[in-house]
Amino acid sequence: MGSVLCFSWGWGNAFETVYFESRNEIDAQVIDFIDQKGRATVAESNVPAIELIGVSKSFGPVQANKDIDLVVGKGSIHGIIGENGAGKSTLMSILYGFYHADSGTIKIDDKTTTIPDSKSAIAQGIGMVHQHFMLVDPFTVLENVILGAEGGALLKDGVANARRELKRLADEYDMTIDPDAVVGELPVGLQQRVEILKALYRGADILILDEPTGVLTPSEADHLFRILRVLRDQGKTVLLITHKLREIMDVTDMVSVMRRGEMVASRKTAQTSMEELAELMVGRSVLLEVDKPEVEVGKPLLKVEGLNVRDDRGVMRVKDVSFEVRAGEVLGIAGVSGNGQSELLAALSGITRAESGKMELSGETLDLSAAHNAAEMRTKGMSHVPEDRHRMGLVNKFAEYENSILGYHREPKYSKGMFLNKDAIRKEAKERIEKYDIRPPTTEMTAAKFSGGNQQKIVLAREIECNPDVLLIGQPTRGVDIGAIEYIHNRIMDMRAQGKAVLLVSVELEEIRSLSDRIIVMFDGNVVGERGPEATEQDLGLLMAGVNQEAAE
Amino acid sequence: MLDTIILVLDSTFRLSTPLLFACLAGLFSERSGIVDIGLEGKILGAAFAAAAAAYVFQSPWIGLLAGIMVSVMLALVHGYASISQRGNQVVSGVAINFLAAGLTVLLGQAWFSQGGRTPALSPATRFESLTLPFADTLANVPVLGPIYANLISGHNILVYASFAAVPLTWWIIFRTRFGLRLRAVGENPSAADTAGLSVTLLRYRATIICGILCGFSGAYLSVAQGAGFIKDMSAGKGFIALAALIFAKWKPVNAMFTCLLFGFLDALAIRLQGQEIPGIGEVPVQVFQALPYVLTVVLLAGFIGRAIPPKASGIPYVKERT
Amino acid sequence: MSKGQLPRWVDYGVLPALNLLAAFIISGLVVVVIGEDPFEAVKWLVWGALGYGEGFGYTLYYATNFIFTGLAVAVAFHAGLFNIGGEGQAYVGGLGIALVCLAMDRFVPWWVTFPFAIIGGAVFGAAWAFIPGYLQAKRGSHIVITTIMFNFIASALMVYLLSNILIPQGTMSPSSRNFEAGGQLPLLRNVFSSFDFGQSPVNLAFFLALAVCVVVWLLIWHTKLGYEIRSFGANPDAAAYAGISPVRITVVTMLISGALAGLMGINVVMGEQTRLLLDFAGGAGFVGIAVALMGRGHPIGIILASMLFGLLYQGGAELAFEIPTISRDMIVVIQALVILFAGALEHMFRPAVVAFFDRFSSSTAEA
Amino acid sequence: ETFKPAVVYDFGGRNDRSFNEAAYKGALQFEERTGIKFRDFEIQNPSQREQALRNFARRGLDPIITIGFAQATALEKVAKEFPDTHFAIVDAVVDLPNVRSIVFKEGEGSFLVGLLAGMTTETNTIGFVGGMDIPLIRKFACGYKQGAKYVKPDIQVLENMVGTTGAAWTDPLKGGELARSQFARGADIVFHAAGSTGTGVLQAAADEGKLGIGVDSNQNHLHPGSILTSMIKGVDVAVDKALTDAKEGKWSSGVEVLGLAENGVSWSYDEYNKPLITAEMQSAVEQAKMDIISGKVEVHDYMVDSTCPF
Ligand SMILES: Nc1ncnc2c1ncn2[C@@H]1O[C@H](COP(=O)(O)OP(=O)(O)OP(=O)(O)O)[C@@H](O)[C@H]1O
Ligand SMILES: Nc1ncnc2c1ncn2[C@@H]1O[C@H](COP(=O)(O)OP(=O)(O)OP(=O)(O)O)[C@@H](O)[C@H]1O
Ligand SMILES: [Mg+2]
Ligand SMILES: [Mg+2]
Repeated sequence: MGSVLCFSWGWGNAFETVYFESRNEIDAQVIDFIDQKGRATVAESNVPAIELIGVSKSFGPVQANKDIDLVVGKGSIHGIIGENGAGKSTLMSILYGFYHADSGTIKIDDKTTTIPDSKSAIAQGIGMVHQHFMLVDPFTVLENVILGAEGGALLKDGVANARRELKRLADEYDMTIDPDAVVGELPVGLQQRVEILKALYRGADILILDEPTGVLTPSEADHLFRILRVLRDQGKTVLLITHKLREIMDVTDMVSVMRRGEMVASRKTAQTSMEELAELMVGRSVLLEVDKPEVEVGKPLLKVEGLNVRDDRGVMRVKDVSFEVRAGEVLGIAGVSGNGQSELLAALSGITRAESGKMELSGETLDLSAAHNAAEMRTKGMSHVPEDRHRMGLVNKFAEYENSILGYHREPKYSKGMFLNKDAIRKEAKERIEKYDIRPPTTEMTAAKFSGGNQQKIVLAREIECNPDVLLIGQPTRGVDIGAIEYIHNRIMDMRAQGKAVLLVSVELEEIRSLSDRIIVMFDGNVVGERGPEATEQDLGLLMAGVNQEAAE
Repeated sequence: MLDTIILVLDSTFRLSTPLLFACLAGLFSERSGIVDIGLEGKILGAAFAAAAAAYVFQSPWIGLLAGIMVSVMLALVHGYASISQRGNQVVSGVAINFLAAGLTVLLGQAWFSQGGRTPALSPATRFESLTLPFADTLANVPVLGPIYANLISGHNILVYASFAAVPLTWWIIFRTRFGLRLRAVGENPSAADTAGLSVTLLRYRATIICGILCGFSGAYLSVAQGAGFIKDMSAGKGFIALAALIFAKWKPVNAMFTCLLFGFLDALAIRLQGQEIPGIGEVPVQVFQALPYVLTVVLLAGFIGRAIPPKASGIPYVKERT
Repeated sequence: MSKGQLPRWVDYGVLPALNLLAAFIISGLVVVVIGEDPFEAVKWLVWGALGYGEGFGYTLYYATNFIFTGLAVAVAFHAGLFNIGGEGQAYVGGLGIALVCLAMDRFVPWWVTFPFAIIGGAVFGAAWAFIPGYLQAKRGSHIVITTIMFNFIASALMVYLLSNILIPQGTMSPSSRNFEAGGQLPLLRNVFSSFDFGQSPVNLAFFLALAVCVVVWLLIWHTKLGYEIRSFGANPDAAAYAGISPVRITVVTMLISGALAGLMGINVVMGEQTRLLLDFAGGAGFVGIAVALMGRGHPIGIILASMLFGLLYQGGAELAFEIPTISRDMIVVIQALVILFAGALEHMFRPAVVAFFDRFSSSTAEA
Repeated sequence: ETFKPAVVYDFGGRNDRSFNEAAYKGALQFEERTGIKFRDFEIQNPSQREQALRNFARRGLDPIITIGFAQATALEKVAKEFPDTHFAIVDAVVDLPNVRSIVFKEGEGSFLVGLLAGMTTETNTIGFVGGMDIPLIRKFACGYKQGAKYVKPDIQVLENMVGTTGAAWTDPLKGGELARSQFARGADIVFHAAGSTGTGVLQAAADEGKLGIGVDSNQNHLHPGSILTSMIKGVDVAVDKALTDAKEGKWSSGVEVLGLAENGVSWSYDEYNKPLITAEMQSAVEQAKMDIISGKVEVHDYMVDSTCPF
């Protein structure tokens, strides 16, 4: 199999041709019929709810979907998996009329159709819960639900109807929610509920859920799956996108795998395994084992005490959090995203001011409720790989070499008086490009044009090469392909081996468990428990859901 | 004393009216996510068209109609630039302001040869003051009489229209389907889009309403309050209306009170100018002339702090980042 | 070249040229509506601006104003700030320059006054931009609104000062007294007597403007401060992450922007009029917005765009002179259309040009 | 024979219905009478003043009449460059051998209309609305006050200015509001010296059933019955005369001060305001005029000491 080639950066045409040959032979095992063009049909689903044929879509230079074929049986739950950026959301958005395919055919209930806009999708019985919620924050639940389906020029009658209908739906699917609550003030779990209700309110027969569980605790996810099963049993069709193979095995009937914009395989869930799916997803057999040697743990380099952080809206997001990270140690912070991890990192790194709290950094005690800025923290030996490199870690308009000094631009080695020493900066950027294998190896291209993995490497190189004592690192492998993940994990282990203190925030339990020496779990701003790396996923999952077993016992 | 108050308030109404129309115009536009600093230009264009048409057709109503048409046309230019072409909305607004300032005078000169002015309008071709029923009979009733006769009665129809537009706007924005959708596209256009709504169409509709209201504002200046068009006669009202909109936090009833406040400041400045102020003495007139602007800054800075605009305002809606 | 991308020379050359062309075609239509011959109009416009030494001198003179205000707007743009207050800042900056000249002109030669006048203009202009900048940074008052308000306030302030304080006894015109030789910048026609600048007022401020362009270029692209300004403008979150204080950058950038606008007075007050007078900024602050946009925030672009607007101003005056039915307001219209097409509608022709280049490049690839 | 006259207007332009327009009218009168065409130009920004003058001079236009005090500095430069060209300036003094400076005693004319207002008022309160707050306008105001107090020493004169930018001359709405405010404060007659803005003042007077007083040109016809009189400033006459003098070879340079005596300023009396002016008023105003001309009454000139003692 041409698996090696898929790590080659960039314009992977060679990879496609090589891989394509091998694809059919895998597929042949499960797919009953393959036509001349390699299109597959699944026999049992005689009446497919959805059929996509040869759908392609590109965004400027990025081909998000390439000649996609997909068949979704009526009354089934169909999973779609694939790495970040594989094109799953794009494909679903095409199905929902949000984007227009550049080419290809869509069939709904065996009839060729076009979906020019979301309105038409809704009319054809498609509902979608988007990865990034499509809710109007200042609106109430009710207003969000009826938006676009108000049932009359005046709101009054529609609202009364909707209120009734909502209550019915809530009862039927066990999804209670206050219809007059302002959506922006609801927790994410409930916001998602609103999204689902929106789709059901419009009478969707086909429900698309794009990574619905990313923001849910395991028990909330279970509840969601129960609902999905009820829907399926009522004859509705569900398309479920997720990264979590376990969920796929749990709830779906069929699963399709996407990689790099292509649909590489479809399987009956019952006839496949997690191992096979993982392999299909990344194009080679995966062994996400990180080599974690014994390292002698030294004195605490970072100590946080009684940290409280309030957000712009005045909501307390971090509540009385205390911990320490020692030299040669990786402390993992697990938790469903949105439970205060981002605010914690922002406060520690000096980006936002805390309500109260102290931090001891390399022996110096800082009052975090006093004004600090990120530059100051850096001079004290703390560096920070932010969770969201697009929003924070990089200035997309800047060239690579300019990004390579972001936050360190005031360091003497980069300046000549008030001027930047561009020669020195470029020289160092060049060295790092080589060391971190950043591709393409140019200092002059703007950050926007590097792919996700390479962007992350630019940030990592910058934050690691300044030789900090303490490294804060948030979601280090989000949106990053498997080769880069390995590389990044190794770098983190190197830091640990060098006796640095690493604070790792990730929503990927796998990642946390394989890298950390200790794990603390955050829920609703609180640290709800501490575990060793050997803790089971179930154990951590419960903590993440806010169930503190120790307390319960 | 009561008389003085009534007179200042009376003047307040007259001065608030064009602001109120423009402010509501901006409200529709910005609620839908389109920032409009071209209000000024639209008012000016409308004032010119209204005066020209009122003169040519000898009818204020035709004038009003022409004013609305021209204002809507300018609004559509802004809409095309900022909705269809996803251009910078502030820049487009600046361009509209220049365009109106230049074209009105240029065409005015070409058509009427009076240095860009339109010929003066006779009373019959203007909106004249209406005397409400019983105003004269009730005038002698103490306190309420003068208030009714002098303050409430005796304005032209556009003044009443502007105040009537406030509850209407409120009702449209908060009680109709269109209003709900409008607010949605201003806050989160993607949400509206995925709900099956056309962001483009909604925003165009908001822009057109904005144009219509600016048309009223302009027509008021040239065929109701004034009697003909004079170059640059909008004199910054569009900008003040924008400031009022921010101050009103994009809410119609607030907008009315803010415009009344700005009108009142203006009226007060006019009233106090050239008079000894107790304890201070005579203040240079320039102080009064700058007063509304200074107060705007002070109010923006001190009282409302960070006013949070509709989240998507000023940002072109781009679905596919190609 | 990947699909959908354009070469730099198209992006920075062809597209702006197309936008300009569109603006001029519409302007031509306006000329037709007025009942004049647009080609005749263009002829006078170009001849008036470039056809003879004096006209060219005036073009340079106006361009000098626009370079200053254009840079002012551009610097603020780089920090993501929309400074519409260039007009007021230039006006108040002129006051600073005038005060320096009035204080020094009788005692020292111009080249002693000059640096102080530069400081005076910069400081006063900066001061006028400081409050809006500070309020934006600290209180979130929208800078577009506050700078507009400050234009009006500047106007009131200056009328008061000019007609009550600075006006010499017994004169009519609200302006300061004329500066003596020590407050007058040399005119280029006297400096370069070999070149015929006619009687045009283009003066040493032109070179100051060019020098300031270099300074701004260095500042924005080669200093740490410039780096911070650009970071903040391009991505405020990343700037905060990098420890760049938004308050500091907003205020500092507005100070620089105001100072640049303030320097415009050097050209008018110290160079041409040799006195402070009412409304001397004459809308240059607003033209600066167009100039900055067209010049894409880069000093070279700003110089070119300033020349274009200088040409419009001078050629337009000449045009109004030759064809009286085309009044001065025509220039305002052209200006508006240039701003509209080059600014707000800048991407209008892009899809067509991209399609053209794609077809072009694919056909060459096949060949 | 090439007699090619030119006129350069100031801001406000040819059709400001007031000052510049009066100059335009004067030139038109000359054109109609003699058939000689004239060129003219409207200033757009300060730098063009010099440029326009020079442009005309270079093309051999002569004489060149410049309107407005703001042109003085430019004229001073250009007149030196073209010593053989004849220039005239209205409202300012430029002391050069080839320049005729035409200035008016606005104070005297304003005195007369002030006097009329003083005699007419029933509320013992009258008003003044100026355009921009500049010395020239204060000169109008001062004469007006003096005239009013001359007949009614205890009269109250309200005084307002419209604005701080050039827009102050073109903001009839604000002018109207100011007038209304003065009416509200008890004034029943308002005199404006505010260019186009003044149309709003007169409109407000007409709308409110009060009286307005026009300025510069005879504005009585704008609202018959509502305009008490107009303070006429003979810019048209002066321009016509300058052109005629040049044409007939009678050009004289130097300062030409036009007051009541020279008929440079006056008050208007025509069919439109006949009903408003009583015989008593007419005789009083004519008497005052004679007294001023004879020097018996001295009208204070604001420009002399920048103060108004009234
Ligand atoms: N906006 C853009 N303009 C130009 N080139 C781009 C742009 N976005 C991506 N590219 C290039 O297209 C290629 C594919 O980008 P994409 O983000 O899909 O990479 P990827 O497959 O996720 O790579 P990685 O393995 O690093 O994650 C990259 O080489 C990148 O340099
Ligand atoms: N609106 C857009 N404009 C430009 N490029 C886009 C847009 N949306 C997606 N892309 C690009 O298309 C590719 C596929 O993105 P898509 O969001 O479909 O991936 P995904 O499989 O859903 O990933 P994830 O697991 O992270 O949700 C990526 O390279 C992405 O950068
Ligand atoms: Mg996705
Ligand atoms: Mg990627």
